[in-house]
Amino acid sequence: MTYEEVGLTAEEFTHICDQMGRVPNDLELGLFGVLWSEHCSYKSSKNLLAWLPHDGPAVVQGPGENAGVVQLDDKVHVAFKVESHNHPSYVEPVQGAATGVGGILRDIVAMGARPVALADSLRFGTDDPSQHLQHAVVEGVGAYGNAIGIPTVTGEVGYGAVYDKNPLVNVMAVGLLPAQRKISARGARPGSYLLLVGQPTGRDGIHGASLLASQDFGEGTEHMRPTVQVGDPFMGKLLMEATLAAVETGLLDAVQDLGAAGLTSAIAELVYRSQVGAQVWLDDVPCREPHMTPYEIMLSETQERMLLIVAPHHLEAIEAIMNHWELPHRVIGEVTEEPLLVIGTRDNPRQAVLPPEILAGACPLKPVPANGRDKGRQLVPSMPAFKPLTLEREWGLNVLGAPECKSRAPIYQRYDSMILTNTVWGPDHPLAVLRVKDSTAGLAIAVRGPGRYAALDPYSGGMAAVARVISLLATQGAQPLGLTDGINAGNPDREDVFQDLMALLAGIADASQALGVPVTGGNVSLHNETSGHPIWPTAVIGAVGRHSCPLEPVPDAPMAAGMDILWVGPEDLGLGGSIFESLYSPRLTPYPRANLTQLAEVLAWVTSLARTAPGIALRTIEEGGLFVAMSRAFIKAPEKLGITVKADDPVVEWLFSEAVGQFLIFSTPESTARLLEESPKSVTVRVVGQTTLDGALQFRAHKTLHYSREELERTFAQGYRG
Amino acid sequence: MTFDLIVNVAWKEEILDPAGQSTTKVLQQMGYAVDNVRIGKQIRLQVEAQDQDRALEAGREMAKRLLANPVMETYTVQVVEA
Amino acid sequence: MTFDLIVNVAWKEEILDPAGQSTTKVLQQMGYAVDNVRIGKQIRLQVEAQDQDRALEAGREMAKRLLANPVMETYTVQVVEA
Amino acid sequence: MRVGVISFPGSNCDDDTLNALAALGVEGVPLWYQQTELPPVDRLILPGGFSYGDYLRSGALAAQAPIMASVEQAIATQAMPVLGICNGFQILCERGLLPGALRPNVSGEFLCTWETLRVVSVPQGFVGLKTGDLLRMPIAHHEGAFAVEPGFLSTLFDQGQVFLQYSDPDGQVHALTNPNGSVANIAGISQGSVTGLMPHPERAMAQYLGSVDGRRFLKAWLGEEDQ
Ligand SMILES: Nc1ncnc2c1ncn2[C@@H]1O[C@H](COP(=O)(O)OP(=O)(O)O)[C@@H](O)[C@H]1O
Ligand SMILES: [Mg+2]
Repeated sequence: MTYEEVGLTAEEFTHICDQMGRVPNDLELGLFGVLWSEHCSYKSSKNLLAWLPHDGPAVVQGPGENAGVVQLDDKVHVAFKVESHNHPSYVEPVQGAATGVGGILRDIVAMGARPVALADSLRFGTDDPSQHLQHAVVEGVGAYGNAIGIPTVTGEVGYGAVYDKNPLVNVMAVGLLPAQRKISARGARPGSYLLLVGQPTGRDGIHGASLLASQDFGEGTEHMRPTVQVGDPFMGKLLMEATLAAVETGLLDAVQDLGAAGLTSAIAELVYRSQVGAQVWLDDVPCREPHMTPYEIMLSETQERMLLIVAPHHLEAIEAIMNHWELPHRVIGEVTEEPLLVIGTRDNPRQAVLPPEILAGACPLKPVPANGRDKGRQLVPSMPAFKPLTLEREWGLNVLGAPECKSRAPIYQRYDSMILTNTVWGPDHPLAVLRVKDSTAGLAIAVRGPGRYAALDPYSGGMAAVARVISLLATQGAQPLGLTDGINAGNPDREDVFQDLMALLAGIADASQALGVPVTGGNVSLHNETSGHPIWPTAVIGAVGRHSCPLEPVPDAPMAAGMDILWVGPEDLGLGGSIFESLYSPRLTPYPRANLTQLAEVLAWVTSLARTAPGIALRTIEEGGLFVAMSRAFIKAPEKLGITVKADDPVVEWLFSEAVGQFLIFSTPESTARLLEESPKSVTVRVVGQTTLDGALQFRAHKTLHYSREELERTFAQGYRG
Repeated sequence: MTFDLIVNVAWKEEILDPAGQSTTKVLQQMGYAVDNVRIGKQIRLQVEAQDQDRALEAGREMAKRLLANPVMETYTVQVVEA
Repeated sequence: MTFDLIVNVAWKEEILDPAGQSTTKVLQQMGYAVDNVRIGKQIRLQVEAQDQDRALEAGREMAKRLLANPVMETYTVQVVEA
Repeated sequence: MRVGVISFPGSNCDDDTLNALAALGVEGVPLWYQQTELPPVDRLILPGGFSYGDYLRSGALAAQAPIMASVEQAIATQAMPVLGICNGFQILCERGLLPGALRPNVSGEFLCTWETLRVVSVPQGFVGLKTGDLLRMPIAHHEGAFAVEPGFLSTLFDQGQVFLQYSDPDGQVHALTNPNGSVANIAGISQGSVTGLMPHPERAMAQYLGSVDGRRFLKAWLGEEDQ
């Protein structure tokens, strides 16, 4: 076997030989191949991820573990992370998406947390096959989530031709654990057993991570197809229950899920993090197929497996739990003092002998230029702004009915969003609100990934992704506890793609720093490109916040007639990156950059309003701008209510700009005066309309646009047909 | 002319079949001496074609393009004699 | 002796088959002159039995008791010749 | 009152159901599918979820579970009240303890929505429900379209076995209010002491979760008047 065959470069191979002081044998080389792949080593992104803020008052576990952990209160902690399954979902959408859900759930379970919620972020192309792909991906997400019994409580979807052959399937999972529980992949002690639990190992997904997810797609990818694996949510459920029951006994040293690169990655990471070694007995690994080679056993990505580290005198107790749940399980090795990963059979025990600090810790990282972070900030594409002069009634409908804006019910109704009976606000709201049975506090969960904004100005798009989720939490007065980021981009070896990636991360880092929210974990998926066309750099940001009144969320639509409507937003709006622009402008122009200082003040004020102002409703302005936000508030309001808005110039910009930092507030006239008076100077807030009893939505500009409820409901539900 | 086709779709041997696995287990619990239950699809359809060969060819094409996923499945196509 | 059995399970004619219906539609959109796609199951399994007749009998019993639901499905059982 | 809640491998609404019982002040007794004898319980619930991953056919594999023989016997000899919710309903049909079967939704897709249910005939033992009552509860299933053998539907109606129908918020039952393609919009049926329904009462236990009608439903089944 050559280094090229396992996906390594000549430099990397030389580096391995230097570090090892010898030439690795075939098996060893194969293990290096997967662990030093982009997917497992983060070699192109690690130095960029270092820019992200990781610390905060609520952080219990930052990046580096299977999932981040933050503190909800004294008793309850929250584990959460986002993961992508982009390539597998293109090759086999149902199974690819399903195993993506299974994979991220196992990460949460590996932290000793019981999953309570899922959120999905999807991107599809605009051609015909993309529609089938979407249908199948949604089927897959539901097939796993519904069956294992974890509700999908929120999510988002977006479209663009750049995703035609590179759909994105990012899934975030959230779990809860008691505050005193401390289990991770770091506690393995010499003498303890490696207990492999779950599905017997087959030839599934060999090279899934190293090849499929670390190379570009092109004409010649057909032969990679057999590497797709099948998800078994039934076994996933048994494995989840058994693992959590085992963790609960307090008898385990450590837990590590098996994901990309299977046993290789799981064991290498585990012994590396625990600063120990291990002897693995390949003859003891339960296999589904005969005659599997050591290489295949070590690299198989068979799903629904978990590695438990347990001291010999506790083995019986743990095995009893596995037996109750009828899970196959077997001791496949032992933790050793000497930090060496030794893999072999009883006949030939030392077929691979590797120091974990080289295998898991020495992959050379792509250097980042000293001015890398500044460069992203400074690259402001300049283009004449798009400024339409007329105003047409039809535009509003066309934007509301656009694929990006219209109702997501056809997707989220295929997910169980209510199981576990915590969902106070589900997917028919812009963010989810969950009660937590062991706490008076609840969870606010939001996910956004505005790729279109990053198309021309990734720095701005990165900032916007963070600003969006925090804005959503602000409307509930929820305190952000932490963020998880899913980075999706093209081939990092291309200079232009890497520049974009730098700018995207600089944007995320600057925004999360300025808004004071740490990033506790995430995922990076690169090589999302087909035949040389990369996707838009797409940052999917998930946020978890502490909600102090989860049983009474702040409404997102007006409740009565006679309420004032207030608009909050920045002075400079701009149509760059908006849906309106994508529909009516001959070209895309850059998304407006947020003023982070000002944004922080707006968010602080909105958060305090949500917590203290009586009788208000709040909504963020997002895709489709004010027009869509107002329409959706209107549709949600009691049937007889109407809304009348007075629109000032520049009307079109104001109606359709998607700039961050914009909110709608619905308040009673008594509160309005106080609200305006007490708003900080840095915040622009104007009364722009009232709720009425006429049952219609009207915008009064130089002409009046009048929309009936029926027409808006139909457009939102079915799209606009002209 | 209308032809009745049967397309049998089965998991490739190395592909995990969780439904088959669980069914095996339950049949064994019920006392049957069975093993290796694999659950595939049997698809029946009617196709308009000039002759049997063309009907078969259309069937194979549909199987390849839609009815089976070559990533994980194999298929056979046959014409049902009237 | 081990026998390979095939149990084909199909929807009764009067039972709606939504998967078959949507597959019909997609195939037609793809340009095929097809109709009446019905998606049943083809279950393959191995059974230990003294002879072929007993293998078949076990197969029929399993189909009746578990593999098919008589309210909505019909089944056929056959032995695959080695 | 002790209510046994049977978990099969893959059941995932068992905890929600036990929580709902606890909220009503009733003792829930978790039972595992391999038990061959029932402990002393007054009633039984087969909860929702995906027993055996819904593989082969929803409910089919669980219907063969060891505990089902004792359930069958308890029904036959003591008229044990048994409630099957969603997957539990599917299991009861597959076991032949309720008539009919549940086939895939007409959309071919999983469906999770809020529905209005109209009471057609009140099953044996229910207290405080009457014909025409409306209940709002969620559904969440892939195979929830109730089907019977030809000609049997009128028998079901005649014998008062049709319990719930999907209706509009005013109680009108028509094709547009049928979410899944059930014959005659049927959402729940009964036979003697056995009742099955696709909707999830255990998810409708509080206004902040969307409805309190599940509370009313469960109390009715438990034979308690709701105040
Ligand atoms: N974009 C990111 N931002 C922050 N942390 C990240 C990011 N991507 C990966 N990480 C962290 O790197 C570690 C390894 O990630 P990964 O290999 O995806 O873990 P796993 O195999 O458990 O899914 C995790 O702790 C993860 O949170
Ligand atoms: Mg992991």
